[in-house]
Amino acid sequence: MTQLLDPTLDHTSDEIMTVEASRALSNGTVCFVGIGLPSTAANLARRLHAPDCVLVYESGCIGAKPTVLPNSIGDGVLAEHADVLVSVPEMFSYWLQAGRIDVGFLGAAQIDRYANLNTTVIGDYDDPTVRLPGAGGAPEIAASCGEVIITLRHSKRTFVEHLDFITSVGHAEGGDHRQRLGLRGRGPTAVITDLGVLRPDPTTKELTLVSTHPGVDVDQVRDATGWDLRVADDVSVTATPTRSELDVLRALKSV
Amino acid sequence: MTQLLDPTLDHTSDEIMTVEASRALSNGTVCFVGIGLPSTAANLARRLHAPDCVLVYESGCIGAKPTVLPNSIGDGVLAEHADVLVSVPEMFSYWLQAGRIDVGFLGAAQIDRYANLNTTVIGDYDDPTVRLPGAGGAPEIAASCGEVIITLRHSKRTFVEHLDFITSVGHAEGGDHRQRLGLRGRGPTAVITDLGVLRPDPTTKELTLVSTHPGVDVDQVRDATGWDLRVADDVSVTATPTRSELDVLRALKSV
Amino acid sequence: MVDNVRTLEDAISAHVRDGDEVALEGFTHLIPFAAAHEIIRQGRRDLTLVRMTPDIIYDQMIGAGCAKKLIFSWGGNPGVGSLHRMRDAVQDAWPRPLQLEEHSHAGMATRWQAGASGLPFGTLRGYVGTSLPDHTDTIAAIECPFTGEKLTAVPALNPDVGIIHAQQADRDGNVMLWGITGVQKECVLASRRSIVTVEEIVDAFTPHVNAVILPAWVIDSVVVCPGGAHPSYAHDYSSRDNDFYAAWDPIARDRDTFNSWMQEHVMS
Amino acid sequence: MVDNVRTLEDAISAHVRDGDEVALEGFTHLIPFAAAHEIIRQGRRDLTLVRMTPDIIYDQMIGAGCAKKLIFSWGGNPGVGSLHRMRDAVQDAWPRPLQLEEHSHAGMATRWQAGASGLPFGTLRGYVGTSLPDHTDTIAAIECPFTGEKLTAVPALNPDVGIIHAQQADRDGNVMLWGITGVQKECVLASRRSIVTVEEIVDAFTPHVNAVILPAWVIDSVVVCPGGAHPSYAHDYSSRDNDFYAAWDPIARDRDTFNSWMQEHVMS
Repeated sequence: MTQLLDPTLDHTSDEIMTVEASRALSNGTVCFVGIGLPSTAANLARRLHAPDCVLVYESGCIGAKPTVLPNSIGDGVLAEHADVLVSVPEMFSYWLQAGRIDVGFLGAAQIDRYANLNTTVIGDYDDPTVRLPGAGGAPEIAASCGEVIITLRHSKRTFVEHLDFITSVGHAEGGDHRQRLGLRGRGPTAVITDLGVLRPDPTTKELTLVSTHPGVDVDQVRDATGWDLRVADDVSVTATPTRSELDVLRALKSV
Repeated sequence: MTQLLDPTLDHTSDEIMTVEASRALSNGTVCFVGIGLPSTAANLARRLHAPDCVLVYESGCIGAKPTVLPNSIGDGVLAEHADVLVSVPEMFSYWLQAGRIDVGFLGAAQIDRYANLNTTVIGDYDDPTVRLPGAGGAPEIAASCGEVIITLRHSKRTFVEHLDFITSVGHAEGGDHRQRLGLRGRGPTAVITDLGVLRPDPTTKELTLVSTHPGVDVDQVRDATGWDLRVADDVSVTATPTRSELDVLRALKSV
Repeated sequence: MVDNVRTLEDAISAHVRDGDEVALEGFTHLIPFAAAHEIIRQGRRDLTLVRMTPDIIYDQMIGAGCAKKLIFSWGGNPGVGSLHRMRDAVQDAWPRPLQLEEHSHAGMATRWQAGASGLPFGTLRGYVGTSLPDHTDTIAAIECPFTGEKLTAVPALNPDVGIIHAQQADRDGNVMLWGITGVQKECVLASRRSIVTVEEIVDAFTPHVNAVILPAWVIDSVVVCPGGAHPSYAHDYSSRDNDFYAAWDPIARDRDTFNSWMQEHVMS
Repeated sequence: MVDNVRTLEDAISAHVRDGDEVALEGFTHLIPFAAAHEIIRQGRRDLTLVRMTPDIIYDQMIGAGCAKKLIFSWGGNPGVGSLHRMRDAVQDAWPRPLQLEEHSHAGMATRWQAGASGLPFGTLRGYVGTSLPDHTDTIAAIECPFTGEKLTAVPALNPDVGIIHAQQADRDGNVMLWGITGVQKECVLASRRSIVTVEEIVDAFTPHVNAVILPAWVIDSVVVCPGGAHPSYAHDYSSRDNDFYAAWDPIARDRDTFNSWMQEHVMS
């Protein structure tokens, strides 16, 4: 699935997506981490610019310091080195719902222009084309974290005009709709894909392409988006992963 | 306060009250214990006929096995030998409210004919004659335990026609009123005083004198009761404390 | 030995009946696989299965035809992908149709807490703006009587049987688990009957970080069952068998390979 | 040493202001007496004091004139009798009138849980048939949206400052307490600002039965304060000074003996 964007570049599209996600975490941030790319990005950040980043896994591990990348959100290595272990009900009530988490990472099977997410079902709910895993922690991560960063691969299949199911609310129908629904966190602040970075417009909250990864042009991103994509006036180019970012990432993944 | 009821008897009125309360606990019973007489009675039972009685203290100690009588519901000796320690919110939600406690012991400053209790205030709430400690765990112990045993000293000051404040519901206004209020436990099944034992009438739930302690006659009990006391047709005499009951009780109290 | 210790076969046959609502809990850690396999071997049918993360354990039970309904919040193979048997049941009704009652983790955790607390419902900030309330009956609006805020209520979970795996029981039948403890305390306390499989019986417990102790009198049966959580793990006893989780994907993808695997590894 | 470690004087002066809602929690065990004495010395006024069991600690603060209101569920001297300074304030407005907001333990515990959970209210089976709802505004009826059952709602507690005493902090400013842990976790998590006094700083925590660990980033100030819970106790560090509890009764019974005791033992 992962690919070289440009044979002259030293990184894959998945690598720049992971590196860019890790850059979104500043030091000291309390971060709710799911398995896969979010966990890789958070652990990368902790080894680079954010050593005091607090990793929280929904299994109840607060301040986890995994020595290797975990295979599940409940691997022993997460419990072993955590500052605090709590039960799952406590995690969702005292920690997530109470608004103690700064940043939540989410992926999705589908996303719409207001960064609402579907991880439940493709097709009709009662007669699905593809039954996906479902909500898990995502709806309340999306609702309660200070902000949400979304990572997923860019394609017309994932970036859709209309979600088959709203599993997690991003900016709802745009504007101040999220706030009117009573959701307390600020919602998605960035969508990081294998092609570039999108951010919600400050007013309309519609996702806007703000940077493309090296070797990607804007039309490529438009073509991979299932709606008429808004593009910023001044689209920048994502900073190329540094040598040390790539080295640490590859060392992490190799274990 | 404690007195010899009859110089020919070998026990005080407080001792027979404690012994009679301890007899109400059968082996294996899970018992919610307050400080003072209830704690003494429960620990006496555990040393005599009910070695597997599970003592629960509201501070979070489940299966406490104090080696000496505690001075408070949170003494270290209760935590030291408990089977399980839980937080106070967990104690009240997962253990008491969930209906896991068989027997609750309560005392009171005032009691009425339906075994409702006042531990809050004597006189007007906003301009009290005597401000008492208040509710503590009592209202929900009274509501949620399988049954409730009440111990207090008998006098017109405590056994009153009308409570100044209902802190804990016994049988409410009698009959099936308790049930209609939605309270789940059976409510008070015995009131053990320094003069005798009262039990609610099966139908009306009005407290009825069923036994007097040795050396006490029925008129004495009537005189110490602030309403026209119902008396069973066949009032028995409480069994005199045995030698071993008294020896163990006195050993407990002497430490 | 105390009264509540018995064999796995006895415990399952005494407590799990056709048509029961059954929860086998354990959040990634301490998943009671051995107990699930015994339920499959005893051929229980029409079960309503409750679990936050159905995982391979329910993929096996669903594929074996034990379940008529699933109450859950995330049905995947953690770190690997989909649960193919669950997907086959939902998409193609094989081996039988599977009703879904679908929640979020926060909602399920709240339901467990309410169940353990003897309350009919629990309250959370959740579900607002999502499609879940359109498809799940057990989600309702509730208003704070003090602030007027609109929140969400979910009903208590109180299954007929709750089953968990733990590290240790003592000789009195008390149980201790530690590490990631998930919703196991709530599962035992909320269920009408409960079974705990354990790695071993010990003379006395020693303190562990985040230990949960359940007294013998809230547990109906304790079963000694070392390795009973495999391919999940028991902290300080075993590690998660990540290779098995990966290997399950091709096994479960196909009805025939699933059937022969079950025949060989569970039924015989 | 981490940022959040400071002196008691600094911590109280930084976080506790006149008119604040302040909770000093600890259920019999780990009662933060030293912090209360510092608040008294700093002359804080018009506080709303929150605590399940006011105990001698609030008897002293009330007698010293710090409090305008008390939110509580049981106001006695445990194992001894009444709190005479609290009684004098309620019955005779000395040294000033004291408003009461009175609950049961179950209600207060539910309020703490709601506060820690970021919910505006919590639900319990409680208060029904009692006189408490006639005198306490913060008790309301609520109906289960699924069963129609009538239950009771109480609002969250979210004080301006929560103060607790614990056995240990580590060098990163994380805190551990064990033994009877009461509502201390909830008190810290529900409060806008928090102070923890500790017996000592250690290099690393060792496991204890029922240990509660609070990470440094939820605590505003950690203060090293050995013996800071006396006459209450710190499990594995000290024993409850039952003699002091008994001795307090005659001291507190009289305004003058109270004043001279406070002058001698707290103010100087």
